[in-house]
Amino acid sequence: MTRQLRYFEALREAQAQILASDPRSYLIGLGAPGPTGIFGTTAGLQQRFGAERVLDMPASENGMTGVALGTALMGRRPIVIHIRVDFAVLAMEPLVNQVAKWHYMYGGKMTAPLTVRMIIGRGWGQGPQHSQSLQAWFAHVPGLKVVMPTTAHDAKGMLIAAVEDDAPVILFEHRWLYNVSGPVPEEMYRVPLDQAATRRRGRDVTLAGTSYMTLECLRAADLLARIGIDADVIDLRTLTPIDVPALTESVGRTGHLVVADTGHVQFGAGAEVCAAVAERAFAALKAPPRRIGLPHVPAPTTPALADLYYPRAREIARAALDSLGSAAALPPEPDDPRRWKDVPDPSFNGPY
Amino acid sequence: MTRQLRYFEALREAQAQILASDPRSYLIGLGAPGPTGIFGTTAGLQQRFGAERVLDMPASENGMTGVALGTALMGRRPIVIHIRVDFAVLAMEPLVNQVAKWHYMYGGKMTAPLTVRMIIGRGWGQGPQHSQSLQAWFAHVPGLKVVMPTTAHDAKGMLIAAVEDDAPVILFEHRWLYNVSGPVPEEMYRVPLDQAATRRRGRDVTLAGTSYMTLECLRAADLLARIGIDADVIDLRTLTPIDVPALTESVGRTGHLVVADTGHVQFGAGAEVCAAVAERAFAALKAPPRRIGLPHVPAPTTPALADLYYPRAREIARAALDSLGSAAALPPEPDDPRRWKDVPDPSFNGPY
Amino acid sequence: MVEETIARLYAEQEMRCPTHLCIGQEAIPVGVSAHLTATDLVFSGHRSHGHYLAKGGDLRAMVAELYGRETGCARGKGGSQHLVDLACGFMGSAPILASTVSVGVGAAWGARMAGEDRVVVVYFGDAATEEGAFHEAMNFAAVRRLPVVFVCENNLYSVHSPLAIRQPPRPISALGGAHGVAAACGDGNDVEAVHALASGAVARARRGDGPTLLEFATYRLMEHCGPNGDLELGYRSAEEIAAWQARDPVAVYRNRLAADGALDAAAQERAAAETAREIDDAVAFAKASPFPAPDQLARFVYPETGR
Amino acid sequence: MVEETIARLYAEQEMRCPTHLCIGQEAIPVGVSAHLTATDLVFSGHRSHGHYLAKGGDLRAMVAELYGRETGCARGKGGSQHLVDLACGFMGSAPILASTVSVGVGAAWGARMAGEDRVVVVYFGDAATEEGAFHEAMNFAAVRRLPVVFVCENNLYSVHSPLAIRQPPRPISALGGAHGVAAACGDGNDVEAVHALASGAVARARRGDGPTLLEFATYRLMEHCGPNGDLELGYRSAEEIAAWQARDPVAVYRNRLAADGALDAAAQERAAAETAREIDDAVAFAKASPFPAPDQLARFVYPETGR
Ligand SMILES: Cc1ncc(C[n+]2csc(CCOP(=O)(O)OP(=O)(O)O)c2C)c(N)n1
Ligand SMILES: Cc1ncc(C[n+]2csc(CCOP(=O)(O)OP(=O)(O)O)c2C)c(N)n1
Ligand SMILES: [Mg+2]
Ligand SMILES: [Mg+2]
Repeated sequence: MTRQLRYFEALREAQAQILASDPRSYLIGLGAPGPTGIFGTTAGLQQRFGAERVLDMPASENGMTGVALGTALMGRRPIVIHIRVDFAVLAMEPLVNQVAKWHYMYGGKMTAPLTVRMIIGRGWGQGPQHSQSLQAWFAHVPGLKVVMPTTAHDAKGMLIAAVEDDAPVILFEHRWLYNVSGPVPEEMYRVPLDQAATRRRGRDVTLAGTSYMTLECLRAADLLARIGIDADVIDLRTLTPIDVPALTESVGRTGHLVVADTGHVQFGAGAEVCAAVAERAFAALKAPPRRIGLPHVPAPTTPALADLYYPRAREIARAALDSLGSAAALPPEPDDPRRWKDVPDPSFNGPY
Repeated sequence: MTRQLRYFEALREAQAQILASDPRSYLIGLGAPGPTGIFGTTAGLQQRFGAERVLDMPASENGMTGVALGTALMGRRPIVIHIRVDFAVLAMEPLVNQVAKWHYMYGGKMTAPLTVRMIIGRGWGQGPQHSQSLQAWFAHVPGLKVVMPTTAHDAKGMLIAAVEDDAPVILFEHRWLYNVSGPVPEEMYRVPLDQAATRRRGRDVTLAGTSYMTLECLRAADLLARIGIDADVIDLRTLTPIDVPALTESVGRTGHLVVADTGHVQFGAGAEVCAAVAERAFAALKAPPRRIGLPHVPAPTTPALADLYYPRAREIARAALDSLGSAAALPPEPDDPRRWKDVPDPSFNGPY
Repeated sequence: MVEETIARLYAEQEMRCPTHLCIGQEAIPVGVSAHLTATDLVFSGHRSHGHYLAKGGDLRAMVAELYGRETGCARGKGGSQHLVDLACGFMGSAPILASTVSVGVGAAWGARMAGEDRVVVVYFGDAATEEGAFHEAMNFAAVRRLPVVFVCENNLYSVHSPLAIRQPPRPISALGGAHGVAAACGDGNDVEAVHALASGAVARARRGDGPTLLEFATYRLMEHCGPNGDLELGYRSAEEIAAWQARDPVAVYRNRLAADGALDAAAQERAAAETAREIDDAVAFAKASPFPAPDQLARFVYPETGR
Repeated sequence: MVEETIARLYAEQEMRCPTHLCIGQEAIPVGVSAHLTATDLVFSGHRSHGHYLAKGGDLRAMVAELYGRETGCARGKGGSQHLVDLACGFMGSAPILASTVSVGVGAAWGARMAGEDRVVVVYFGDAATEEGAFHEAMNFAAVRRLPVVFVCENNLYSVHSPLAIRQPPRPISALGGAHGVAAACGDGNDVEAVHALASGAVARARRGDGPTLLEFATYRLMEHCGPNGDLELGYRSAEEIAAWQARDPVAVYRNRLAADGALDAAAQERAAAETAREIDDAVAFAKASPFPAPDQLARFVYPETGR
């Protein structure tokens, strides 16, 4: 199993296999059949599966979510794609009031097996309306499942599991993961929608990340390793539920927790992680759990501010040092010739 | 200052005084000028201030939010009213992408001084689409201020402060507070939008509530007092910011925290409270902070399940006992002749 | 009669959920449903009792749902605003305005994807057409020429708010043309007029010629939500109510049938007695049914198959 | 010429934000703005450079904004998709489709509340009319007969998606009638045709006779977002692009003026040279301007007055 795919290729392969194996499935999103194929994730699929399986749609995020729900009630397995989370905000009503509750509010008579892919934008001046990361909203809503695959492997396996799941599943994909590669089996496989993954074993501090921030956690772990601190890195992968046992197991060993999320800190996913760990592993915690994420500020467009806006490995490592009460200095930043950090670090391309 | 008003009357008086004193202000919402006047809160105001100051609107929550924003840009001070939070879900796009960010994303050139009143439904089979309590969503969004007055006094004072504030403010009003009375000064006054209020002084455990759940905290404190436990009760009142100093001061004295929120526990406001307190008052905590709120379940309609769905004073008191490691038994439930608890407890009518 | 009974029994406070009666508007679902088969599908909003019953929805399950019982059509979890009866093709009602319109459009599309011949009817009120979601659904139905009949029950009010302050002076049916959807207006209190218009629309859908928007003029005789009248609120005049009362669709049609000799007094009485029996039975069934057990609270949040 | 310069300089990677050029669509804002006064207001979407400049927006501030500088019209926080210039009445652009339509309607209403005489123009593309929010805004503008001109630049595509798969076969202007809004279609590549239609619509608004929806047929000559062409993507044919290129509104009008003798070669050259100077100046200004200081990151989240 040494084949490497990039994240967007893994998503494309997952969708191709779903479309090929399950005639009930179809794929819909603005530009899905178009020449650029939603950042490559749907490229070529319409040619292969036809215009009734891979579809464009009007710019009607609300209505088309209801439409997808209607088809799901009739036995289809739609994958609805939003090229930015920010656009899906128009679909909150059908997603939250209808899709999430349909199974419950009609007493279990129907299911609403939608999969909704939402892409978190970042970089190159995406700015306030093209880079929101609102997973905490969706995870607050009973009936939805929320997952955030980090690796190409999980992108494929979780997307397949999502489509096969009878519950509606929201899959958050961070744009900066799209070119990151990793080993991806060719066959169809599933990654469970309720389990975290340990990406690095360590004994001094637990770094838990969502999505892209897991990569920053790994890099933070490298930084820490260079000054003799051994971090456990947990890729949360799912928010509903959060894999609290995995967290408490780790914190039980390390006693220290830093959570790094792609969204705003305030009322964000990290709050739930900290609260859950505090509830269930209070005795194990030797210091307050710490959160890394976006400040309570809309995303600025200019790279001069965006670079300050997004926390990176150093901030995570620093929080770990704080938690450990360590006065050690982090090793110096490796030389980065780029003036701005508004495109992914080229050294982050995997494999992961 | 002994005049007592009910919560809905206090809101009405606030709006009357705003309309009378600030010619820029106006009030808009489905049925606002109608004969029932949004549960009485707008009754008679159109007669007094005219059809251009107190307005009905089409059932267009999204569009009318944008419209209100447009008027605010031109110097008006709109109060937009949603008779259920659930309906405001249709307005997430303009509220979150536009209203919240307008000041920031145009570099401070304009302000968006909207006040949005949202009513949290409860009881009498409101069910899955008429009783959501989504304050955690809004508090996650930089640019919005989120407040949740509990008392009639604060309802008036915070609504006035909200309209006078140049930021957009979301005011959550719990339907079960509407008939609760309390002392309300006649003059126009402001209650700050960033401060909690201590409702009861105690030394053993901190009970922090949002909105209606503050009343349940007070009742829990009564229950606890009867078995010799002395609770501090904090009415959080505001979410952006949470008044962390008030919480840490209290927890510094008690060492124990129970947070009771009107919304879902998972990824809810209580998570932020717990995380913030764990971050800033870790050393003071003698036990894990505990959260009380709605389970991760949509609201069921039948009273047989709704009664189990909503936690009450006993659940809060029990969490306090757990935190204290106390094996004490709570005093028995006072006799409640009502078969169902899907209408407010008549003994909860104040004054508060 | 069903709703009259509900109105009468509501005061017992055993139906503990918001309940929107359609008394005065009965002709519309009756005239529409006459053209539908059991495999055709119906979606509705908050005022759905008539739509449910006219499609053949189970009366016992509906009444039990209002009573919050485990035997209710949604096991008590939905109440009056969330009726469902899959056996007869009543796919669901939901109170968020216009929310089920797009779901109905999707169901029509999903049926087509599955190669099934089904017509979908979606009912909604005049206010629902003010929601953008309504327009998005119409547009897509037109693009795909889906077999959907959009039925707008224009009863002139949204709760207590008259049409004129909410919409410009043009018929709601004009929205059809804008979206490339066939459209027509008719008298919603004349069941034969409804029947005639619906006939064309359903046939059109069945032929594959695409969606139709039907606007029916009608009137709600009771209060917006609850079992009583609401003259005392003053938002509509006694004359207006009386004029529409005089055009009560059930009475009008009963009289017409009687005048035509199609319904004699005896037959009428028999029918009324039979209906009364069914209603009594449904109420008795509901009252005798158990409430959901506590372990049902968290059931069906997620499908049991999928987690 | 401004956008040609942007296109040329974009490759330097100093304008680091998504940038949607309107080359090929310039006639519309020019023809519309000719009727607007400085106190009239304009709102726009993602493709807003032309709307901003035609209304009199400050070129230096716009270019500096694209360069992410503190001197940008939104202090660098907005970028190309969030232009603003209050001095000339350009109230803002935002990329969420249709999002500024209702804001523009509200501004018209707010101005009326304040007793101010202002006409509001809102620009958007064909895809924006698929958003429900667009319909909600139109409906309210009609109910209140607000002085708004809705200008739809129908360039046949939404990114790479052609109109026919997104909307039924009817003109977008038909949506006006449905909402009780006056409406007309015209050639968006002929500045005089635009001028003529806009004249009526702006006058109507100014007279207090309510809103108008204008649909202009036009074409985007560059890629959807970015500085290049996109023939290689294959979603539109070389012939189609060439046919519209031949109708490039700037060239067409320049030639017409030359043929009419209204613009001789010398005048043309002078104007071009003047414009080039202004552009060079703006770019130089932008490049020389400082980036926002770190303390600006958290500034303006909340108004400094209000917290
Ligand atoms: C999105 C949304 N906004 C507001 C409401 C509150 N509401 C419930 S019923 C109703 C009136 C609806 O009027 P109409 O669509 O004409 O139906 P009718 O009640 O007249 O049958 C309103 C405004 C709602 N249910 N959903
Ligand atoms: C709500 C929303 N959905 C999707 C997008 C992504 N998007 C950006 S521009 C665009 C195309 C818009 O087409 P149109 O309105 O015709 O304007 P044009 O680009 O052709 O000028 C799309 C789909 C968006 N910005 N907002
Ligand atoms: Mg109505
Ligand atoms: Mg276009």
